[in-house]
Amino acid sequence: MGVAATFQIESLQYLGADGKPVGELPEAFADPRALLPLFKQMLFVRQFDGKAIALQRTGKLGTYASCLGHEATHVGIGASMEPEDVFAPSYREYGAQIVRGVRLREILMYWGGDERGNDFQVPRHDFSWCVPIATQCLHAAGAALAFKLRGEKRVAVTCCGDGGSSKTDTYAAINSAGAYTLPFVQCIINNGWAISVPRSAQTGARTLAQKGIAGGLHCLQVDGNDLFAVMEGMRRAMERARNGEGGSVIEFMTYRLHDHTTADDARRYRDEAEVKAAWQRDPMTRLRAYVTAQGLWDEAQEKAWADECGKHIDEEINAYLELPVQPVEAMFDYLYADMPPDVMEQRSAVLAAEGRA
Amino acid sequence: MGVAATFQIESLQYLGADGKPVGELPEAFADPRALLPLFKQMLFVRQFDGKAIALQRTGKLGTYASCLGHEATHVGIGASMEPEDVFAPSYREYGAQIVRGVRLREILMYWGGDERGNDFQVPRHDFSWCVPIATQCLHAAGAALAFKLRGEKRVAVTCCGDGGSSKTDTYAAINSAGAYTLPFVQCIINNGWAISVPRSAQTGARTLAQKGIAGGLHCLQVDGNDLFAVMEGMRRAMERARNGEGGSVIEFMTYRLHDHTTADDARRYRDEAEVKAAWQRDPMTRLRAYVTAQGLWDEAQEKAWADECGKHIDEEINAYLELPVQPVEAMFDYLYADMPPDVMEQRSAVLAAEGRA
Amino acid sequence: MSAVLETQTMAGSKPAAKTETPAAITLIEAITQALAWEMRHDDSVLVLGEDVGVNGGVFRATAGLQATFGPERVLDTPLDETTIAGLTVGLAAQGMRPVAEAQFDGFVYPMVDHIVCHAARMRYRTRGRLHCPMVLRVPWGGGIRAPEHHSEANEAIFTNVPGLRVVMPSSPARAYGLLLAAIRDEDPVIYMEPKRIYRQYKELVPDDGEALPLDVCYVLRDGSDVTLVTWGAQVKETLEAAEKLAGEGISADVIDVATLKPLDFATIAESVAKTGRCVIVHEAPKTAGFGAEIAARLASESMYDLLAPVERVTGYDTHIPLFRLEMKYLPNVDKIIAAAKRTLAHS
Amino acid sequence: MSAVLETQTMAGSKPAAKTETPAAITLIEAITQALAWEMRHDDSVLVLGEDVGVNGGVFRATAGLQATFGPERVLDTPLDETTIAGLTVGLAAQGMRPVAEAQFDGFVYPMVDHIVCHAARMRYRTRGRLHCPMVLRVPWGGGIRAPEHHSEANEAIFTNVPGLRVVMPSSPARAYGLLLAAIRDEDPVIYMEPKRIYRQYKELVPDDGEALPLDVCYVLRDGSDVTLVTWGAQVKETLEAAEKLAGEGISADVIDVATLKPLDFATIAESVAKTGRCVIVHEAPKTAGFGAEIAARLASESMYDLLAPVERVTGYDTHIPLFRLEMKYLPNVDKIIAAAKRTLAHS
Ligand SMILES: Cc1ncc(C[n+]2csc(CCOP(=O)(O)OP(=O)(O)O)c2C)c(N)n1
Ligand SMILES: Cc1ncc(C[n+]2csc(CCOP(=O)(O)OP(=O)(O)O)c2C)c(N)n1
Ligand SMILES: [Mg+2]
Ligand SMILES: [Mg+2]
Repeated sequence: MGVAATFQIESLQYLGADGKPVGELPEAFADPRALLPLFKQMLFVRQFDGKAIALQRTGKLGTYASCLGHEATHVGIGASMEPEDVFAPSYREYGAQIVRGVRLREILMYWGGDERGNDFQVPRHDFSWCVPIATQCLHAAGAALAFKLRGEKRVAVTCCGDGGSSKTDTYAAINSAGAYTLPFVQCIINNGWAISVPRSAQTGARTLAQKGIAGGLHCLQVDGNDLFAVMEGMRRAMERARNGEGGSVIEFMTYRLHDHTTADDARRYRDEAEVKAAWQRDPMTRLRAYVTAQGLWDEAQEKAWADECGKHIDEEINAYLELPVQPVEAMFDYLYADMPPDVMEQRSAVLAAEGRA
Repeated sequence: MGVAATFQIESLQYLGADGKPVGELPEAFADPRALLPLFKQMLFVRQFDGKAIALQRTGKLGTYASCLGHEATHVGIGASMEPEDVFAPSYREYGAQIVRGVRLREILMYWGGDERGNDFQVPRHDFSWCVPIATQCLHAAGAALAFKLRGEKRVAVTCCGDGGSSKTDTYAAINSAGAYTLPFVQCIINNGWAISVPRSAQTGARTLAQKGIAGGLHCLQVDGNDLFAVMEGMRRAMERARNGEGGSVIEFMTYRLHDHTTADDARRYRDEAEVKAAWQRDPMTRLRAYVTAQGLWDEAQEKAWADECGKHIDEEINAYLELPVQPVEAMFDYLYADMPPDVMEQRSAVLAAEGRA
Repeated sequence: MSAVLETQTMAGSKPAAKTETPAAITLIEAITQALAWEMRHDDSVLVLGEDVGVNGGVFRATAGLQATFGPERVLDTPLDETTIAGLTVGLAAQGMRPVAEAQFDGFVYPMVDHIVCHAARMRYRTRGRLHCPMVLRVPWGGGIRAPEHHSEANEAIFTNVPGLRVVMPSSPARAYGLLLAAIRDEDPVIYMEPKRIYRQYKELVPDDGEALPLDVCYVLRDGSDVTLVTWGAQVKETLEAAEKLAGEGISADVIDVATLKPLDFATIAESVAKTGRCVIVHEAPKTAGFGAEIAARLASESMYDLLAPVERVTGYDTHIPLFRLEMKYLPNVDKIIAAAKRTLAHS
Repeated sequence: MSAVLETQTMAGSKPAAKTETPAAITLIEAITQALAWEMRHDDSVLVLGEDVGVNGGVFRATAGLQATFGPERVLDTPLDETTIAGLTVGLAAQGMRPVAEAQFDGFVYPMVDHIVCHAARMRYRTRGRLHCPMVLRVPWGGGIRAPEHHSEANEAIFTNVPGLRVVMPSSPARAYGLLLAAIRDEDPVIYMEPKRIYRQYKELVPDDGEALPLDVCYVLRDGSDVTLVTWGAQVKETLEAAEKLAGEGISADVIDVATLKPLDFATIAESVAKTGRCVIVHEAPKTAGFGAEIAARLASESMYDLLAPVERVTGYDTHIPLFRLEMKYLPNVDKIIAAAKRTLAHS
C-alpha cells in the first residue's frame, strides 16, 4: 500500500469581485500602469462585440459568437504571447486575436460568410478560427513540435472551452505535449456552458485543469475574470514552454454572459439568476474599479476612449460592409496549389455560365 | 494562491518478487487456499499460450498475440467479475476470458481467420476481441450506461494496454464514466511496450493510473504480476461500481515477455537484458513460490495439473483443427438481419459460381 | 421492390390549405413525432447527443422529449463525437436502441471509426451474437447561411460501407415513416436530415406509428421524357425544374431516392427504361459522390435503354463555400433544367 | 494529360533476371528509398507514426531511416491516430513536410476528421495563407492473411473529399516516383500502399529523385477488344487475366489508374473509345466504390463508345472476411476473365 503519485493544482486570484486586491499582486504589475493598455483593449473588445451582435440582429452579419464576459481571459492570453508564437483559437477569442493583430474586418468577414476573413494580414502564421471543437489543440501541438524540431524558441498557445475539454482532441494534444515535452499551452476557457450543457455535465473531474495530469503537464486554475491572474498564469506557462520545460494546462474560470451564439437562446436552458450573479463577477467592472481606485482612470477617460474605439470600429465595419463578394471562381482558386484539370473544367463551366468565359 | 485540488494515487503490492508477502494479505485471501484455483488457471493459460504459439509457428494458426507474463493480471480480472457483468477485452486477455467461459477453440478460431471464434457460447453478452485499439473501452462505457439506465447491478470491465492508454477512446470512456457515474472499470495493462514503442514514449504522465484523474475516476496502480494486488484492486473497483459510486482506472504493472505477436520480432527494438530482468518478476514463479511455501502445491501436483491441462488443450486444438471452413455464403449471411436485395444477388452469384445455386 | 407513386407533387412549396390543418407538421416536427412515438412504444429507445436534452437540440428535433420521457431517456453527452458514437455502439450491443444525434454533418467525421469498425461490423464479426440496432441522425446539407462545417453533404463517407443503411427523407411523411423504420431496424442506420427543408412546408402526418420500407425509392412525379433522380433537399429544386420543364412540354419522372443504401435501383431502371434519359442531382461534390453509383448502375444495367449520356448536376469538386457564395455552389433549378435539356438534345 | 505506355508487362510476377540486379528493389523498398531520398534533400521532410522509429514500421517501410536521420526526423508517436493526424496537420501548416503513417488501412478512420476538416481545407479556408503539404501513407488491401481490420480497401472514404489527392502505386518504380511527387506536392496526398504486393517482385528503380505526375493513369498493356481498369494490388491479377485472354485471342488494354484523385479520365476514355468495352476491377465493396466514378464518367462521356455494359469486378458489398475466406471475397483472374467475356458477348 504505497503511494504511486500525488498531484496538487494551484489556483490563482489577485483581485476580488469588488476590484480590490486580495493579496500581493504579481511582480509584473508592480507598477499598475502596466495594466492600462490591457484594460483599454478589453473595453475595445467589448464595444466591438456589442456592435457585431447588432450587425447580426440587423441582418448584416451571419451567426456570431459573442465574447461578452471573456475579455480578461482573451486579452490576457493574447498579451502574454510574442508575435512569433502561434495561436490556435477556437471561434470566440477575438480579444486574444486582436491583441495579436487580427483586424475587426477580418472577424466580420469570417462571420459574414467570406473566407477572406481567415486570411489575416497579421499574424500570418496563426491558425484561423476552428469550428470542429478542439481540433485546433492538436494543430497547436503540431506547431509546437515543429518549433521544437527546428530549435525555435516559439510557443504554441491554444484555447478550448469547458465543452471542448471533453473532446478527445484536447486530450490528444495534452498527451502529445507531455510525450514530446513541447512548448505548448492549453488554455481551457471554462465559461460554465457548452451551448446548453453545463460544465457539471461534461465530466466528473473536479477541475478542468486536472485534465493536464493525464498527460503529465503542468496544471493551473486561474480566475479568468481577473486580469492579474490570467497574466500571471500565462507568464508561468509561457516561461516554462520557452525554457523547454514543457507544456501547461490552464483553466480560466469565467462566464459566458451572452447566448452561445446569435443563433442560440440561452433562456431555454439557463437560469436568469445565474447570469445576474455572473455579472457581479464581470471582469470589466472589476478592473475598472481597480484602475479607478489607483487613480489611473476616470469617466472622462472612459468616454474619450469609447469614442476613439467607436470610430475605429465603425471604420472597420464599413470596410467590411463595402467589401464586394468574392468572384465565383474563388471557390475553385484556393483548393489546390496546382488546380487539377477536372476542377479547372468545372471552374470554366461556371465562368461560362456567368458569361465570363 | 490557493489550492484547487489535490490527488493521490495509491499503489498495491502484497507479494515480493521472491513470492514472500511484503505485508498483510488482503482479507479475501485470509485462507490462502482461495488462491489455488486462480493459480491453476494461470498455469492453464500459460500452457495454452505456448501451444498456440507453436500452432502458429507450424502454419496452423494465423498471427497470434501471446499473453505470456500477463497471467496474473488477466486471470485476476476475469475472476473478479460476475457472469452477468460485461467484459470488453482488447485482443490479449485470454486469461480473463477463459475464466469467464470462452473456449480455447474460440480463441484459436479467431486467430485462425474464422469469425465463428467471436461467437462465444459463454459468455453470450461479452464483447468480442477488439483490434482497433481502445475502441472497446467506449463500448464498455456504453454497456455500463445501459446497465445504469435499466437499473441493473452489473459492471462493465474493459482493458487496454499502455499504448492504448494514449488512445483518445480511452480518455472518452474515462470521461463518460465520470460524467454519468457509471459502473465501469478501466483496466490499463501496462506491459511496458506497445509493439516497439516503450511506455516512456507514450506519455509524459508519471503513472498511467492518473489518466483517470482527467475524468474524476478513482485511480489505482497495482503490481500486475502479484495476483493478490490484482484481486484486491479489482475488488475495490468492482465494489465501487456495483454500489453506484462510479468508475475506476487501474493500472496493472506487468511485462510482455513474448514478442508483440507472432508477426513481430522484439529483438529489433528491445534489450534482451530488460526481458531477462522481467523474468525475475514473472507472476507464475512468484505465485508458485508462495503456494509451495504455504504447503498448498508441489511438483507432483504441478505435473498432474499440467497433464490435465494438456489433455484439455489438445482436445480444443483438435476441435479447432477439424472445424471445416465456413461456407462461402457466410460472408453475406451475418451482415444484416434482413439481407438487402443487392447483397442477396451477390450471394446467389457466388453460390452459382460454386455450382451450388 | 416496388416504387410508390405519390400524388402530391410538392412543387409549390407551401400548400396554404394544409398549413392551416392543426396536425400538419414540418419535416423536423415529423422527426420529433417519430421519436416520441417510438419512445412511447419501446422502452429500449433512447436519445443521446449534444444539447438534445433541455435545449431540444440546436434544430429543436428533440424539443420536449426530455420533459416527457425524462433525462434517462434523453441524454446530453459530453462534447465529443467519438464518445457519442462509442457509447451508442455499446448501448446498442447491450440491448438498447439508441438514437444518436450528430449536431451537424460536419461533425460526423470523429464518429466514422466506431460506425465503420464496430456498428457496421458487430453482427458480422460475431456471427450474429451481438448486433447494433442504432440510428445516427445527421442534419445534412447546405443553403442555410450557416458557419463553416455546418453545410456538408457527406453521404459518400457511408455508402461504400457494408453493414450500414443510409436514409435521407425529403418530406414530413417520409421523415416520420423512415425514422420509425430506422429505429426499428436491427442494424445501424445513418439517417441524414436535409436541414434546409426542415421547415420548408407542412403536411399532414398521422401519428400512427406506420413505418416506411428502408429500401424503396419514391417516384414523386410521372413523366416520359427524362428521369430526374435526387435526394434530400434537392428534391425541392428538382420538382420545380420538372414543373418548369412541363411548361416547355418536357415531361419528367422525378425520383426521390430516399434510401441510398440499399439502393432501390429497380425503380430508377424502370423509369430510365421508359425515358431513356437520366439526370442525377445531388449536393455533394461530383467526383465519387453517390450519384456516381447510380450512373454506374445505369452504365451496366440500363446501357441499352440510354438514349443520352447520363448527366450529373452536383456540388462542384470543391468545398461548399461560406454562405456568401454557397448558393453558387449548390445545384439549382436552372442547372437541372439545362442538364435535362442536354439529355434531350440526344435522340 | 497523356498516358504513359510502359513496355514492361509484369504479368509474370518475378522477372528473374531483374531480381539478380543489385539495385532491383521491391515496392516497399522503393518506398523506403523515396523517403530517404527526399529526407536527404529536404530538411523539412519528417516521418511520423506508430513504430516507424527503431522498428522501421510493422512493414519495414521506414527501416533504417531513424538510424540515418535521427529521432528528430523519424518520430514514433503515442498510440493514437487522431494524434498522428492532428499533429501532422499542425506540422504541415507550420512549415514542415510530414509523412505520416497509418499502420493499417483499418486504422485510418480516426484520422478522417483532421484530414477532411483541416488538411483538405486549410488552403481553401485561409485563401492560401496556410496550407498542408503532407502525405498520409496507408498500407492498403487484403490477401495477406492478416487479422481483422488489416485488410480494408477504403479509398472511397477519401475520393469524394475536395482538396485531397489519392494515389496508389502498383509497381516499385511507380511507388518511388509517386511518393516523391506526393511529398513534394503542396497539398495533402493520401498515398495508399497495396501491401499484398509490397514484396511481390523487384525491379530496377534508379534512386534519381525523379518524381512522377500525380494525375496520370498508366496503360500497362495494349489491346483492342476490352479495357481493363484497375489499381493497387489487383493490377497483378488484371495483367494475368489479360495474358490469359490473349491466349484465347482476346486482346485487352490494361490501365493502372495509379492516381485516383484527380482522375486522368482521358486515358481511360481514349482506351474505351478504341475497345468499346470496359471492366473495372477493385478490391473495395462494389456499391459506391471508386469504380462507380469511372463507370459514371463512361456513362456520361463515353456513352456512344460503349458497345457493352460496363462491368465491375469488385469486392462484394460485405466486409472482407477473416483470412480463411478472404480469397473468396477478392477479385481474381477468373472473375476478371468472366467479366471481360461478358462484355464481349455484346457487339
Ligand atoms: C466537433 C463539434 N461538435 C459540435 C459542435 C457544435 N458546437 C459548437 S460550439 C459548441 C459548444 C462549445 O462549448 P465550449 O467548448 O464550452 O465553448 P464555448 O462555446 O462555451 O466557448 C458545440 C457543441 C462543433 N462546433 N464541433
Ligand atoms: C487504432 C489502432 N492503431 C494501431 C493498431 C496496431 N497495433 C496493434 S497492437 C498495437 C500496440 C498496442 O500496445 P498496447 O496498447 O500497449 O497493448 P499490448 O499489445 O502491449 O497488449 C498497435 C499499435 C491497432 N490495432 N489499432
Ligand atoms: Mg463553454
Ligand atoms: Mg503494452
